[in-house]
Amino acid sequence: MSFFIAPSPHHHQKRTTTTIMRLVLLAMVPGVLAQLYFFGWGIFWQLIIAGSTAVIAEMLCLSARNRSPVRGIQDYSALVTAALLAVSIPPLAPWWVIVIGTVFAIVVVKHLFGGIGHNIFNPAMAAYVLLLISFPVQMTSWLPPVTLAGDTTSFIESLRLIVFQFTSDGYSVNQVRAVATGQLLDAVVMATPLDQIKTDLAQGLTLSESLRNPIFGAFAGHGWLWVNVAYLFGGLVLLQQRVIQWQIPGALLGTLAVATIIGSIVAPDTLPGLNIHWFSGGTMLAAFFIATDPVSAATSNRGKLIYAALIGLLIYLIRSFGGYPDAIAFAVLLANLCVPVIDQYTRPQAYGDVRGGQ
Amino acid sequence: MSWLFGILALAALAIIAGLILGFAAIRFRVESDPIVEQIDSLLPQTQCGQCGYPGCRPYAEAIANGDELNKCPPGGQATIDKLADLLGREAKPLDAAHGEEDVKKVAVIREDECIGCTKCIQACPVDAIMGAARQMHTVIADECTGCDLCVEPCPVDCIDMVPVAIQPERWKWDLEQIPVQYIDGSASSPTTEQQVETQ
Amino acid sequence: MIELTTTSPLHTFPGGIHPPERKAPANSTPTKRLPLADRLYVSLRQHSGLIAELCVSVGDRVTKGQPLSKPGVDNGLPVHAPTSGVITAITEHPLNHPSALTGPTVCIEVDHLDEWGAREPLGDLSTLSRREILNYLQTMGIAGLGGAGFPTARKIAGAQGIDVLIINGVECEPYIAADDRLMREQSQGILRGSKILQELTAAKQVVIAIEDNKPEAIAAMTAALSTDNSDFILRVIPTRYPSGGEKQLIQILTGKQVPANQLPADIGVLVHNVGTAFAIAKAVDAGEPLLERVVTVTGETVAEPCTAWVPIGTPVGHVLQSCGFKAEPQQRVIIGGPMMGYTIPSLDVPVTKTTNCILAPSATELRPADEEMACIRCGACEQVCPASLLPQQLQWLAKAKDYDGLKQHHLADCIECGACAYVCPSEIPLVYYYRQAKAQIREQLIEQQKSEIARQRFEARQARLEREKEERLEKHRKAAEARKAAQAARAESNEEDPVQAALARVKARKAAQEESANAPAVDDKKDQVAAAVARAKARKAQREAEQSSEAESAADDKKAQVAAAVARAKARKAEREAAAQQAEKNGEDS
Amino acid sequence: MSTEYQTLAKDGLWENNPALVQLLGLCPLLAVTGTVTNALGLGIATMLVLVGSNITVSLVRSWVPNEIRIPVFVIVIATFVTLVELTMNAFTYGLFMALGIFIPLIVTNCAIIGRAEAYASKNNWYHSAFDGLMMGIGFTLVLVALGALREILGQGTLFAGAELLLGEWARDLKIQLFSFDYPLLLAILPPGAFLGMGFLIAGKNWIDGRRKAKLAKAPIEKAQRARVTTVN
Repeated sequence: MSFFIAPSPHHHQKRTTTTIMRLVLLAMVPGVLAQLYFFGWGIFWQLIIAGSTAVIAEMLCLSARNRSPVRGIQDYSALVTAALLAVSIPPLAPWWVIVIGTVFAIVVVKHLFGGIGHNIFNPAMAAYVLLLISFPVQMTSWLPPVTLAGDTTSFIESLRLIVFQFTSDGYSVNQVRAVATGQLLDAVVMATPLDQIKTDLAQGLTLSESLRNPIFGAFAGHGWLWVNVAYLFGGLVLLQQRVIQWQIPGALLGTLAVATIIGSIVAPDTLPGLNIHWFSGGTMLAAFFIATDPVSAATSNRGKLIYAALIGLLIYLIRSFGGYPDAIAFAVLLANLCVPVIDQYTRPQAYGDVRGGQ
Repeated sequence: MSWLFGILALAALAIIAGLILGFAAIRFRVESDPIVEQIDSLLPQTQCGQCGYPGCRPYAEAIANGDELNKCPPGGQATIDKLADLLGREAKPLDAAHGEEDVKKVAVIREDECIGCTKCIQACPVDAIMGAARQMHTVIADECTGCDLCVEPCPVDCIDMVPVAIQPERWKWDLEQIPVQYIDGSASSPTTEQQVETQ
Repeated sequence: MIELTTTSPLHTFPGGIHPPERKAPANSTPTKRLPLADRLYVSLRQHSGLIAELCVSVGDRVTKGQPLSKPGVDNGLPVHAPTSGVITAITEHPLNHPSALTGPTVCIEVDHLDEWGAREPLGDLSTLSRREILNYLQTMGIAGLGGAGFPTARKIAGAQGIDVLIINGVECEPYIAADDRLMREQSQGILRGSKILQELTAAKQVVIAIEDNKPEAIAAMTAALSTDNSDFILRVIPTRYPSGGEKQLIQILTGKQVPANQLPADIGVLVHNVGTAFAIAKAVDAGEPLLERVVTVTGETVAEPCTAWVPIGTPVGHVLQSCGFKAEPQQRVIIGGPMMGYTIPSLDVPVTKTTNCILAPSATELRPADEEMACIRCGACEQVCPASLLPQQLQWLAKAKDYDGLKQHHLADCIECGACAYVCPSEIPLVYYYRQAKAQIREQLIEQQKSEIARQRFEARQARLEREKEERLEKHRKAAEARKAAQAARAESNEEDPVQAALARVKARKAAQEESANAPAVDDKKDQVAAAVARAKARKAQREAEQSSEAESAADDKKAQVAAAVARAKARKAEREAAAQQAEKNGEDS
Repeated sequence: MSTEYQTLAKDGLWENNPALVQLLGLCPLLAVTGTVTNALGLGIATMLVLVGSNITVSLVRSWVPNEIRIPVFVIVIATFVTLVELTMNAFTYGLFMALGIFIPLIVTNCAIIGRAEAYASKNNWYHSAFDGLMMGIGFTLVLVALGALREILGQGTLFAGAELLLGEWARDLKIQLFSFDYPLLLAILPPGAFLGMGFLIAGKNWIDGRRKAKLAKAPIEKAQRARVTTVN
């Protein structure tokens, strides 16, 4: 028996990194369920593939870096990255898409920069960008939501589509899409709401004409509305649990709202309204789950406000004037780049600092 | 003829640019800082001569003239890094030819053996040894730089270099160094076993 | 000018945490007196400043209250015998310090008579000067009992133009209940001490600050206050850690910050602990030096948690044993609270003037930190830092040993409260890194100062050597000139100019006189030295003759050795000179 | 080969490689390494300019005043770039079109002015020529390696379009390693160049680290210590 020497403090709050990451995963459940309901079982398989790839990649990286692989994965951060990536890509994207993305996220974006805590970019979003620019076709092949298609691919069929890219009947993803949409729309290719607006506007249609497309329900896009509401709910739980602070989602959604309102006043014919911006695409996921990733976000409260406002603004600008319909990933990465500068200029004034005049 | 114009135009351009640059080089010449002073202030001032120069200042001058930075064992890697930073040179590891980085030491004279020859007094570069001919000498511990230059001249080898004792005020919060004590009290011996929670 | 009233708004400081308080078992019983230990270890190093000079020796019998050391220079405080007994040793003993290093300690064998020596209360303060009272407090060994044990007299002496004197009864750290009990039981004494402090500092107002989780203490102090004291006010502040920190308390009460590198006194505020105030009252009114203090003994491995009056120098082990301590494997014994206290590796360390709590928690009660994980930049530390620092940034810098960066990020303003490490989800021992970095920065500063002194001394020496050389040359030159002049004079004396000849003669005489004036003096001195050496030799010879032949031969040996050593040295010197010449030549060549 | 040449070769090809160690000339390096052919073309062009400018700078170094040396070097380099550009326009027109602006931009390649300043302006012409050649080869090798990496990942081919550089016969040089249904566009795009470059540098550092670890410790020779004080 010997005395135990330890540095102070000798008391610690119970919430560890592991707890936090687990809470984040739990808070994603409503959103995932909504996606499952509207877009079929694909999301389930994507989560499984991404999760297992992430764990394997993480363990390999950790042992290559002479760190304990078991302890390393216990913080669940790899799983969070995998989950964020899996819910961002089209549910029936081929398996190698998610595998490449996850491996890139874990190996290149996370571990080559020094492992957890050192990555300057959000791994999931960096991987998403990689996939988007490398495989534009696969990454934009979203199925119509169940409320329009009337049916989704089954549990096994979606696995077959992901693994072999064909159903047991020999249909490819595109054919499935065509069949699903054809029932309603005479084989008009179904895109995401934001994609639809972008395409329509490029073809010279006005916004109100575009919004007549059946994918837009009463308020926002079919299905997408509820997915976003579910993520919003999960995010509020995280807020309530104090896993995240209000600054990032607040500033992000606030800036997006302000920009949208100004835009709709200036050019109501071409710039969509707040309902579309908030409840289509991945806005809520970004606001509560992606931008709040502590590692790549600014740290001070003021810094968080600026960082999230920057994301909100960039999302709006890229969606409205850029080449990509949903701009979350690019906006987040660009804001990640600005974090060191933001941190530098939002340093709180230290107690008794001379600048803090009397 | 057009090639001639081309050459002439370029030549004129070159002459004008050259004149501007030449003028700027003279007009905006930056007076170099007293770099030796800056280097000297980074050196540990032990005046030990291990670098091969008689004192820190001569070494500072030598560095300013292009000598290697890594010849100062008392300063150690920290000094090398700072010098490299100051001079924009590459920080190399300490040159082992000049000695190893060692713990801080201080000279202590075994006073009963001292014969009062004053040789160490003359050897001390910072006048940190008190005494007179045929009187016992002693080291002013606070002023001693630990250069050990006094050790060699002593005819009776009565000078020891002892590590500086750690004072609680200058303790460096190294919990690893605290020896383990057992709770039953009887066996309270410092062992090599370290039960330390630091990480 | 700060003016506070009982209704002036309370301010707040950024950050702060709410750790579980757990003051309950220890603060619910009256302060005890534990049986005296058989041996007390009064370490001389209890305060900042130089070690005071001893004024007792081994074997002396000391009475209770007798000073063991003198008030030192630099306002060093003396320590006193906490009870009567015999000094059995003055040795190195483990210090009550996180380093567990040893320090000079007076060991007293207690005779259990607890016999007081002469006590001389100060009497009527109005007849005494401020200087006299402060000197008295110094000889009574009064130190700040709240934190670092800074000499109280010095703190008061350095403070001018004080508007507000804050009596700190906040005690924000979990577990600790020493000040709480003291306020409940000795409210009059605390007030009396505060009054003395007010007179000494000429403070216009006295504010007693207590956290709202100590209703009984608040009630006791309010009751005591109601008797008189119009310029005394009591402020109840919300419970939050670390409200009790000096700078944070000032911010809460006045809304002002103490500028970096300045003292609270510079903004007209002085903070003293309630314990200090009580000790002052006891010293002034009863003539009792600071001999004992209230210590909280608590933790789940202690059967009877309590607060107790413990004489300074009592081994921690004795205190714990008296309260029914049962150690578990990997037991932690913490001096101070769970947030800022330090663990000790042995129970031999004595209680000092600053020991306000001995905490022996079980492993389930205060879970030891898990292994450190990577920082995820979550910023939780930043949210709780009461000094508005960037703890995680400091951590990166500390790990990178970027001391300049740490200074730029105001590491010096860190009060080591541990709030950042408490909330850190990765369980990084942040404060530990800061302390190490602070120690390194301090060390660098000391080294820098030392090297500056060394440089000056080296340059002074070089200049002196140069000067001496020049003087020698000058002397030689003058002597040569004088000789020449004399010669010339002699040569010219055959010629007609008698005036010049006379002048030359005079000059020559003068020169000769000068020379002779110098020479005999030197000779005299030399003679004296030689005589002294001869005497010493004679004495030595006599002594040696008295000793046995063996010793004689040994002495001869020694002489021979010295001779040999000198010969060796000469040979070495010759060799070195040759080498040096060679080196010089090489240097010139290159 | 004397040691000077050995040192130059080692520096240029590995120890002080302009692309991997000095990180010079990254702009063309990242921009044109989509295929091996482009990379090789630009590499050879750069190498030619490097050799030519090094020789010229070395020859004129004693007549160039220190204050205006940089513009003089730039003019020399620009001359050689123009020569190379016109040559490529004449003989490898396809490649000339493919490389586009990056040929004239060789002027601004820091590797070239860097060598002129750091080496050629202080050494004789034949050493400078060799230095230019080795640096040029080192740069070309990195270009080709990166080009190969990106071409394989992005298209599954090697030496596609070699005819642009080498003439019609080289059309057969194209090797189809494998074909993708969906090529990794990233490798062809600029981010792929950055990533590939990062991996190449990492690989070099890794090899260096291993070599250093293997290196036996040289015995320490004690240096002469100076006596600060004289002992009488």
